[in-house]
Amino acid sequence: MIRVQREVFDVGREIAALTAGNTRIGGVASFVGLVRDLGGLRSMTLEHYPGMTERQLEKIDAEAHRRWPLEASLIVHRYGRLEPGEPIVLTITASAHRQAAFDSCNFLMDWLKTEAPFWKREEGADGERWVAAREDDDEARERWRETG
Amino acid sequence: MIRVQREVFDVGREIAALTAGNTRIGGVASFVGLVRDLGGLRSMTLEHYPGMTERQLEKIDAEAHRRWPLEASLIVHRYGRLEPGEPIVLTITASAHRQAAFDSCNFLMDWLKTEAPFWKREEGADGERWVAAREDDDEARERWRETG
Amino acid sequence: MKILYFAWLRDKAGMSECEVSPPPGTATVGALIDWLAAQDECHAEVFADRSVVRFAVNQDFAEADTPVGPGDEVAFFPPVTGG
Amino acid sequence: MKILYFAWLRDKAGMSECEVSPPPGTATVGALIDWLAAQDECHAEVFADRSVVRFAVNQDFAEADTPVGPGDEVAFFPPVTGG
Repeated sequence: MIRVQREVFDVGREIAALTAGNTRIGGVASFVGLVRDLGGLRSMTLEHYPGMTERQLEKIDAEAHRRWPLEASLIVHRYGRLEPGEPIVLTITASAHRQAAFDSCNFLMDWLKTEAPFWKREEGADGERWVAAREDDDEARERWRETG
Repeated sequence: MIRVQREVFDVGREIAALTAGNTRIGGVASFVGLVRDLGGLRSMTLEHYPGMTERQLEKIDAEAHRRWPLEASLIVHRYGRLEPGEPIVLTITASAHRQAAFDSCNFLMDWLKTEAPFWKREEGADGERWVAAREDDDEARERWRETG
Repeated sequence: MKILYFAWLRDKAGMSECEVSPPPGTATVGALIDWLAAQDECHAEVFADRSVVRFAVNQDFAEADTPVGPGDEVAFFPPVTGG
Repeated sequence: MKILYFAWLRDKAGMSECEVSPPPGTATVGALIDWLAAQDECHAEVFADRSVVRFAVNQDFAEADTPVGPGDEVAFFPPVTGG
């Protein structure tokens, strides 16, 4: 499942909803990305491409299910204006096996970073600027390339 | 931080408490282990070694902080009688960097499986039995052996 | 053909979307960029450094040789920074 | 010396803890097991297959050659299955 929203999310509630009634699940991995303040950050505004965002998140989510034996998964990505410390993104994967949960959750985050059409603009003491893409995000994504 | 308790935990609340006020945190990885029912499980009872449990969890937690640049971490392990679908264990790691959070959370779980003095007894339709240790848990732990 | 701009490409373009009708020979994203860049100074600047421009055709990531045609939705944006 | 048993070793031993005073030469966990196994049939069965017995001295995992002495807390248990 995927969701794109302005509102904050509650990790505990999302995990509970995702796993309710499914006793085949042995492990639930989750990741929350937060607005980090490296100094003087006032806010971060996330712009996205409505329509394409949902489409890409659905694809990434489906790819995780193709690669790992998942019982359930969730991607929630926020947009709009966020302050330091606020959550930006949540990924949850549930599987019978803990390593499948860990790996697929890691995979979702790496792919999100390079495949989901979001752009961050930071507002600091000296004005606003668009955040540049990171090369190590590309490298992280490349780890999951299927060979052979 | 570590806790050993009978009571259930709330992942969202634990993450919020752990990350509150620290805007250096960019990513929070967490894992919840659940009582899985492979067929006919009525309950699972976790016995532990009070004193040694806390001591070993503290060690594992400290080892994660030694290996990764963590801003915060938490291990909560339950004991007592649990029913299928109930959470057993929670690990949370928070770092400036997402991969450090993922890896250290994975590490905590792998070490817990082989280093924390807990024993599971399953109650099924045909009576009770002690759960045998898994070889692949030993292998998972070996991944983290430091070389050189 | 519907054109969308995001992030700082939108700032440079001075608009978030527009409807364009490129000449019939404009069959790929690359050709579309050539045509757009030639339309006015503002667009010339948007596409000044094409190495930092990414694009999507009908909401899927595309390459310079991805085909485009009337009715398509073509978006231009910098490398994504979500997650 | 305080001895603790956990999980099915406790079931076999028929007790969870006891206070013992092995002879002065009992300087390692291995020697302690030898002595305990010789005490009665019940203990002989607990330590029948030593390959499945793990132990801790003063709440740290130990090996057969780990030293033990008066006042120590020594625990015996099967491989752990937590997490």
